[in-house]
Amino acid sequence: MTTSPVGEAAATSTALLEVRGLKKVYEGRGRRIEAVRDLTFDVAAGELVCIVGPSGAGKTTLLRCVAGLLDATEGEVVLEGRRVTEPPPGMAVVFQEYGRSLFPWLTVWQNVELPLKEKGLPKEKRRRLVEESLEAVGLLDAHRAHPWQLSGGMQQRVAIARAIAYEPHVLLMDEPFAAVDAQTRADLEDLVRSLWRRLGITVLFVTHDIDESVYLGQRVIVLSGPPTVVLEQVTIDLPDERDQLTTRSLPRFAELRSHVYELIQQAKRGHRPAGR
Amino acid sequence: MTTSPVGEAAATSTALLEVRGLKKVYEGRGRRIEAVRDLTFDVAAGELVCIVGPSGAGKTTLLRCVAGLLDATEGEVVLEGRRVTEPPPGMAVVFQEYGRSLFPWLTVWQNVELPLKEKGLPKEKRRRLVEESLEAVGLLDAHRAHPWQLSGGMQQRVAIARAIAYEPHVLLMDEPFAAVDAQTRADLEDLVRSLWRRLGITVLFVTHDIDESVYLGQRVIVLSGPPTVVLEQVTIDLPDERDQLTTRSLPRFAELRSHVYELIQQAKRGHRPAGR
Amino acid sequence: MTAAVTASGPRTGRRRHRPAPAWLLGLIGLAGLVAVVELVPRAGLVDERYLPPCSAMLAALAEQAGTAEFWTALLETLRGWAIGLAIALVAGVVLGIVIGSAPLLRAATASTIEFLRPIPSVALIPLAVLLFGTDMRSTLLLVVYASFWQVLVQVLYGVRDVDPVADQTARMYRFRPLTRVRKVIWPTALPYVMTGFRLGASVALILEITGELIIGSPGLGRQIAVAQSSGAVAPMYALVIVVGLIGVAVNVVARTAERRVLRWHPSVRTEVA
Amino acid sequence: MKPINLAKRAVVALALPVVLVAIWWVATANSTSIFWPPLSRIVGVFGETWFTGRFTADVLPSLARLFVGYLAALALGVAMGVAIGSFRVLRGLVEPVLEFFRAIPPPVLVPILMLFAGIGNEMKVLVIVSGCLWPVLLNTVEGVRGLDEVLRDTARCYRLGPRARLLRLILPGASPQIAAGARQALSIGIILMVISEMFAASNGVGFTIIQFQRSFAIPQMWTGIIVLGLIGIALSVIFRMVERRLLSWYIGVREAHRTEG
Amino acid sequence: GGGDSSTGSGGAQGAGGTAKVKVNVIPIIDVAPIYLGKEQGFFAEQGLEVELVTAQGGAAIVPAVVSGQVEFGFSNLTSLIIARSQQVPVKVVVAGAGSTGEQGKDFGGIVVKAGSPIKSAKDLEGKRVAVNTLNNINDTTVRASVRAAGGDPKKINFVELPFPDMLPALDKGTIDAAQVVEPFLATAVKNGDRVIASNYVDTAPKLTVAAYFTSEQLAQSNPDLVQRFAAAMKKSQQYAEENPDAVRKILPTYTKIDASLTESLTLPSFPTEIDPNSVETLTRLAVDDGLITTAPDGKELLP
Ligand SMILES: Nc1ncnc2c1ncn2[C@@H]1O[C@H](COP(=O)(O)OP(=O)(O)OP(=O)(O)O)[C@@H](O)[C@H]1O
Ligand SMILES: Nc1ncnc2c1ncn2[C@@H]1O[C@H](COP(=O)(O)OP(=O)(O)OP(=O)(O)O)[C@@H](O)[C@H]1O
Ligand SMILES: [Mg+2]
Ligand SMILES: [Mg+2]
Repeated sequence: MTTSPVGEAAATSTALLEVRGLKKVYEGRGRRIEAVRDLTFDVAAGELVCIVGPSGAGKTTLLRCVAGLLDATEGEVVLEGRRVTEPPPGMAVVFQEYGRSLFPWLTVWQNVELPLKEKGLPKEKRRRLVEESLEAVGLLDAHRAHPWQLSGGMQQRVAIARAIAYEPHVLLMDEPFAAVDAQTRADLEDLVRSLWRRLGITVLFVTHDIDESVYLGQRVIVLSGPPTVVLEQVTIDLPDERDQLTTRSLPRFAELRSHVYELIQQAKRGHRPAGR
Repeated sequence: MTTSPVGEAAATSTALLEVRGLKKVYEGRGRRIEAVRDLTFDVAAGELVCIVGPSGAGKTTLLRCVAGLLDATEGEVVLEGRRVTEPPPGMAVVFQEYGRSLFPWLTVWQNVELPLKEKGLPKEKRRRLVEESLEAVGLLDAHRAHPWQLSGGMQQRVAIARAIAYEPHVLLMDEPFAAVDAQTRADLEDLVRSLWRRLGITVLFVTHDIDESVYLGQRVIVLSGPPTVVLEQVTIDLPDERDQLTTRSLPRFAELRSHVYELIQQAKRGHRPAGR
Repeated sequence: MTAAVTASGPRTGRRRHRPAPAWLLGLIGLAGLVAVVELVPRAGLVDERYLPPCSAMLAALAEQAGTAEFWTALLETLRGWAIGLAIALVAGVVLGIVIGSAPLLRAATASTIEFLRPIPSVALIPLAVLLFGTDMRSTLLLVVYASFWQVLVQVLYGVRDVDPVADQTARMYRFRPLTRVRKVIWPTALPYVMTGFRLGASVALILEITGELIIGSPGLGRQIAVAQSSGAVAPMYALVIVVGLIGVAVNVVARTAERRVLRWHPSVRTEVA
Repeated sequence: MKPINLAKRAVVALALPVVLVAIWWVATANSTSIFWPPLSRIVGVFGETWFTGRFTADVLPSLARLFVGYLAALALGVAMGVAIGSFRVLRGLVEPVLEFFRAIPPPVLVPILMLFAGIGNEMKVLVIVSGCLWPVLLNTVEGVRGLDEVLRDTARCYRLGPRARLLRLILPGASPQIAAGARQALSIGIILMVISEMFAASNGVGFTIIQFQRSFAIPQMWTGIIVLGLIGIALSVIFRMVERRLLSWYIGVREAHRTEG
Repeated sequence: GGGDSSTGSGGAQGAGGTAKVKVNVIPIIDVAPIYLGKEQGFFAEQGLEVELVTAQGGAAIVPAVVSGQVEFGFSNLTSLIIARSQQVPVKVVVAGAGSTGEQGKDFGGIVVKAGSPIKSAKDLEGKRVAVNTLNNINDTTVRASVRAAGGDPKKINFVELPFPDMLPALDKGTIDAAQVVEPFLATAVKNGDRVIASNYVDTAPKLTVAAYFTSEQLAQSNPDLVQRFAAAMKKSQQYAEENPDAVRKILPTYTKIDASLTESLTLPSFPTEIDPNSVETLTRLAVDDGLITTAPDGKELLP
């Protein structure tokens, strides 16, 4: 087949991020859910990896563990050689609950600017970054509005603008384009790719859109249904120079796309790698 | 072309829902946003209409006006011959902010059951409806959990289950599948279509997924960018019997799809119907 | 999962006539109270000698308002109240945020706080007098002691209310502790703090008056004590009316401030919109 | 794991009180001021003061009045708060009047209450209600006003009737803030229990404390204050247990996303 | 120049200028002399500049005096006896107010409603009687009245109520009788209530009810000051006793007693000396009624 599963033992020394035997069990008030059973994979520095999997597979859980916001039940997350126990510096996250992650008491501009202030950037630079990122997501006009005055998609774009203005080394995005229209989505996809190429950042991108995962990623990690393990890692061997029209019409794109789709269907039907 | 714009004056007497010259201006503290300028269209009883439009076009605003949750600045919404001023009986809404529309103090089961209790259904019938609808969205196992113990996609499915268990005459859905994976999405699309056909309900369906809008709808209303008017109403002349594989591979499907995509791109570029 | 997209506007357009402004409604309410207090004694439901009709109270008030003594007393009361409340507010907010955001600290202080809270200020009067005599500091001590708890508990509950996703966002972007307090915790707790302010303000006023009344530090309370022990019923109630009106005024200020600082909060934005 | 955890929690909970008591003990050990008796003396008279009949004769009647007054205030405060918080016109009308009464000190208010309610237990319960009411009321009003709009819209859409709206939407939605008010009211209730017993009382903790104060039985007065504090702790423990049950969803939401451990 | 009543600047008195003293008083008729004395310059004569601070009762006054926050305080004798028996270091300086000694014409008494079946103190048995402070001078003296009338004081149900609230309660029938003092006594009479006994008179002839006191510490460390205060106070008492009209005139300056009442008030007597007999009687009553367990040493309490 066209895929090349990356072995679990392939912990090369160039890995920026290593996820080792990650397991997460939610326990509380009579309900015990093994959300993630055993996840092991690496992400190299400067890689763009997409994660897909059925709803409720534990993608958000995984991202939270990587971000150091949630303690794993077992296993560990190692970033740049150090075990993650709290949010590491230089990392930005776009939460799935974009609406709740914006501060309603701040305007759009202030929401984007606040993390930059915390980084200690000078005023002029902050202004430029905020302006550029709001411009990039098409919200410069609305910069004086409060988040609750915006539509769902606009809120989500504010959260994206905040993350990219932050100029992180590692960018985690949890279904960041779920609430925007097709055209905006395409624009934002290109935005992420161009940012990634320009700044050489490492991106972990959770999405439900299979086309999107293939279009964006260098690799797509497909998760099984819960209790979750890695079903397969699909290397996307499309040319690095991608654009919406030509890339999506490549035969290889269609092949990869249907392969991933296949996997997701398997996952939903409860298929698991042997022995798990 | 393949579309047949429905005239504004086409207020046939069979129309279940009439939206007439709807205008909504949000005003507040130095920010005045004309979200919707002038929307006029009809929906016949038992019709399934999809609404697409750029992010921030006013789709949610429109839906809230139709649901009687928001007062229009001008124009009116008439449902079954009566002007809508408060939520009419027999209407169910799936909100874009699915997470916030679930009661965190109730379990999944209770969330779905509550509206049925209010409708005065007997216990046995309630049990059956709740069970069926949770089953349909694949969440029967999680019925004892609270919404905040669920993943984003699961929360969204609870909101959907609540709406379908309610057995409404009119169903409004605001990007109801934004947070679920591709396979689940396909399943839910089929669920909505089968419900619609079985119960003969009227559905107004907001989505960003163009394929979805074409696959689901009998008609797709494309909105312009703000200040919003109807850009075009596209009649979807696909056979009524649809399924994921065959329908999506029809050449007509591709035609309609690219036409709608074209319109969205126009809308995003700021194109408006002549004279608006 | 998103923040509000639309202000639900059950009242925006349906009622085409503008709703009556709050101040007008308030005045109508107060007029109703005046009417009741006027009529109840006149109708003989209570003896006029012990609860004089409102007009008599107001007449006595007008009489007192002509004296310099009244105005100095009023100023003394307001001064003691304002200072006490300010101290309690600052201390309550600072300690509330510190204790509230550190679970360990919270667990460690819980029993002590619960022990101290129900100790009535009246029981502390001898101690206050022992320390500061009869001047305003004694009363100040009581005022601060009583209103501090009100603010503290509100702040503790407010800090608990921080949205977990907002909190995670702050942690993610590695906000410094002070920024977290200023930009995340404080705005979340603000509605609680406003209520704490309103509760604390009236408790402070009550203790200021009670302290003056019992300890005899200068102010309206002392005037009330004098009126009470002189059996001067109408003048006593006149002073009570003044105290009540201070309470009303404080609330007007609090509500005005709230409309400014809580514009973004559902409680305000749905009403203003 | 579990016992260690328990022990740790016990240490955390007890450390501060132990330190404070120790400081009190040492600081007053050689005190000659009659108003600051040595803690040893206070502890010495504690038993004879409270466990020779006063517990049933004074503490229990006080607690009974507190209980009745507190629950009445809770019910009244929540009921009024829901009404006032839901209807803006009502709020505009009554808020200044309520603020007016809120500012009136109990020593002035009680005589007025006595005009209507006499001098018996009713009066004392009424005094407790008149104080406990406010934190519950204010917090309920704010809690109801601050309800999430999407939830409110959901309830309207599914046409929840008044009863379901109240029980399933408004009360649970406002409950975190109502809890704050109820917590406040608890200690205020104890304070007002004392104050009410300054008027026309013949038994009760407050009455006893005031008697001790007046007759310069200062160590005994201190034991009374300690009793009040202990009542406060006991009631707050009960309160927290009830709160944890009723607000388990809320605590769950807050803890759901926190790092464990 | 002793006549200089304004704040004596340097050297009016040999003792090194004016001494400032604070006196804690209760804003009632009983303390009229000290206001008069201040007005008349009696304190200035002694080189004292008095500042009068009103408080509501012993809860605030005794700690203030004992801690030295104020130099002198005003209190009823029973409170002082109780304090002394608990080793609170208070010391009486000079008499404050006393009973007129005339039955039915005292400044305090027991009143009942006009139509009440209670005719004498004996009838109070089994009835609810309001006093402003339980276990203090008023209930012990009411008991004395009952005893004098041949009744059993143990059978009385005392209810504690502030003076201003007694008449409304009496009216409403929540109490059967009330021990009131002026101005409430005059108000009661005006309302048509009946005085059935004068409890102070029943207790002892010319009972000294209240006194000015200081702390033992001050009495020892600055006897001269205490002496001067006592001297000025005695002169004030005398002046007040001799000029009841002056007393009535000064009342409105520090109380809010209704002008229509001032004429009908019964003024207390303003003795210059403490009647040792009164102290002894009150002490005995306090012991008998269980207010205190051991009688304090009269020498420690009295000057
Ligand atoms: N706070 C929590 N308490 C208990 N269970 C939880 C909690 N959060 C998540 N879970 C459970 O963990 C599982 C994985 O959830 P998660 O949010 O990681 O899924 P996901 O892959 O992000 O799904 P989606 O695509 O729908 O967002 C789900 O079964 C969910 O019920
Ligand atoms: N409560 C509000 N106050 C002020 N402006 C608002 C409010 N709600 C929406 N708007 C504005 O109205 C416009 C339309 O918003 P709406 O939510 O209807 O868009 P939408 O079509 O649903 O977008 P999306 O696809 O992103 O959800 C936006 O410009 C938004 O900023
Ligand atoms: Mg998720
Ligand atoms: Mg929307």
